[in-house]
Amino acid sequence: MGATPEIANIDELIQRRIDEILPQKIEQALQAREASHTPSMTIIATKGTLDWAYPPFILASTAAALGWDVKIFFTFYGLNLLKKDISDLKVSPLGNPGMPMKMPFGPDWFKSINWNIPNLVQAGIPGFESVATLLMQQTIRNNGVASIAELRALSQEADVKFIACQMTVELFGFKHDDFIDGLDFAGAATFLPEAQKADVSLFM
Amino acid sequence: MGATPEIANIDELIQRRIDEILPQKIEQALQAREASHTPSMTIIATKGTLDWAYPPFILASTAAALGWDVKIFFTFYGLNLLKKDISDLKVSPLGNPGMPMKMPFGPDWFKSINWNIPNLVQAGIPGFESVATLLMQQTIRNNGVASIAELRALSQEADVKFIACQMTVELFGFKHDDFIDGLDFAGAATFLPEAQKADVSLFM
Amino acid sequence: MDFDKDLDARGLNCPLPILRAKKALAEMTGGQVLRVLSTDPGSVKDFAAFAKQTGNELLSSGENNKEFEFYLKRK
Amino acid sequence: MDFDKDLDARGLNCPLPILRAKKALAEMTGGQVLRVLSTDPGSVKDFAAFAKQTGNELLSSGENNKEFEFYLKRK
Repeated sequence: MGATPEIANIDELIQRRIDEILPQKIEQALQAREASHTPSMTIIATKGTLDWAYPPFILASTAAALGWDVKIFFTFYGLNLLKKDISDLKVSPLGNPGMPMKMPFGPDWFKSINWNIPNLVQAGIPGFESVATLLMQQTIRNNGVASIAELRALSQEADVKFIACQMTVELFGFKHDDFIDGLDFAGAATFLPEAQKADVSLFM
Repeated sequence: MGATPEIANIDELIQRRIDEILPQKIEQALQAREASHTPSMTIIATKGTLDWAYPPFILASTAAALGWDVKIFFTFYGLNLLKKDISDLKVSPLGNPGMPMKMPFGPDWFKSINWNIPNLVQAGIPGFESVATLLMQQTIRNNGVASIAELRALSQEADVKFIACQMTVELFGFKHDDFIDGLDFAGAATFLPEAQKADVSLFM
Repeated sequence: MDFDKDLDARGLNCPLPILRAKKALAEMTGGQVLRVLSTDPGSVKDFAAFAKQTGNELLSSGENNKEFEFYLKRK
Repeated sequence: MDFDKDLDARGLNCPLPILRAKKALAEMTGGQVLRVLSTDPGSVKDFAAFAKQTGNELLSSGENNKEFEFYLKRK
């Protein structure tokens, strides 16, 4: 039986080569997968004020510029960010849990006021929110910061996908016609599978 | 050509061996990857009040203690958490949608007050927020809970990386000198690739 | 149980016991044992997770009259 | 350095310089060079990250009197 030792030798050789080559091939395959992977992000945008409109649109447009696949699901107050006319978005220091006691924008005299002590003063100033909003808008312009309308348009241009929560549309009594074009109207069941695949998923 | 059947045999042998060895090698490679992987987290910190300052610093410092690689991107009101002097961070119960009707800290008489009904009562007490802030600070101390300044220092000591949003710095008219040392000033384009690689990414 | 370093984290709340333990371990050498005393009931689960993640073995974890005692062996 | 297209992003803040650069590059052909001028101090790190993620090579990144100058080669 001259064949047996020969085949055993060949088999041993095969095994040794496989052991040698495989780990490196597997590593290459994993790296190739990573390299060809398009990064993706899903965002749930829930807030409808001028200040909180920035995070979703800044992150979405920047990610799109980096070549990412981005989807934003607008729900609850976030739906306001999709209205045709968003010139009425306001900063609301009252009821803004993240906002410090002093206004972070506007001229020095405005920033130096300690608005919340007593809070009544702030709540009681007629048109306070209009002033705060105007000052934020001016500060934004003076500092070369994009407007929400601009960032929203840039996001759409860069193929960021906007999904409007149909349930909230009904809840708030909006009509589809109130919103900009290019929206998908869908629900959480549509959003979740997208979030599952995404590299980054954020609730804002 | 007597060699042909032999080559066919060898080919069959190779295939059989690969089928045998491959799944186990892939499993090993994946496990080795996982074992050598350093867990990582990125946080977007957007809020600037005493109560909301806790979540990012507690999670970041703890993750660092577990050996994780952690980066916090401070933007909008969150930038306030990076100021040299954070002794003026305040609790803002008014307009804090997450805060219960009764204060969760302070002495019993204080906790027993049903603050939010009507909300005006709360808003009208002069210095209410100062009292709430002082009591939260005292309660924190009495219960062995770290202060924000302490958690921030511990985070930095444990190599948590702080990135300050340069756009917000300009928008709010801050100077780099207003902030603690050891910060990177950058934007969303710098943050996103970090978030992509991170195991956990949170918006706070 | 013998130990090389003692950490009194009694009266401290999450995440301080873990942070202090990490710091204490960093100043020790491989194989040395750190004892941690804590009163934070959350620390029982937290030190188990800490040991698992960092590779510093949790030799023992016990409770006595609302005080918790942990022995960690430095990696 | 020679360049095929010029983008003046001075006075603009994050994320506008990156967004404009992406748009400008989209209108160019492979191998062409885009020069970007910016005054946003965050753009130094941001353009490095942009180049790394998009594969458009950052040929140079410089500062001169608070103005930043970037040369990007289209992929």
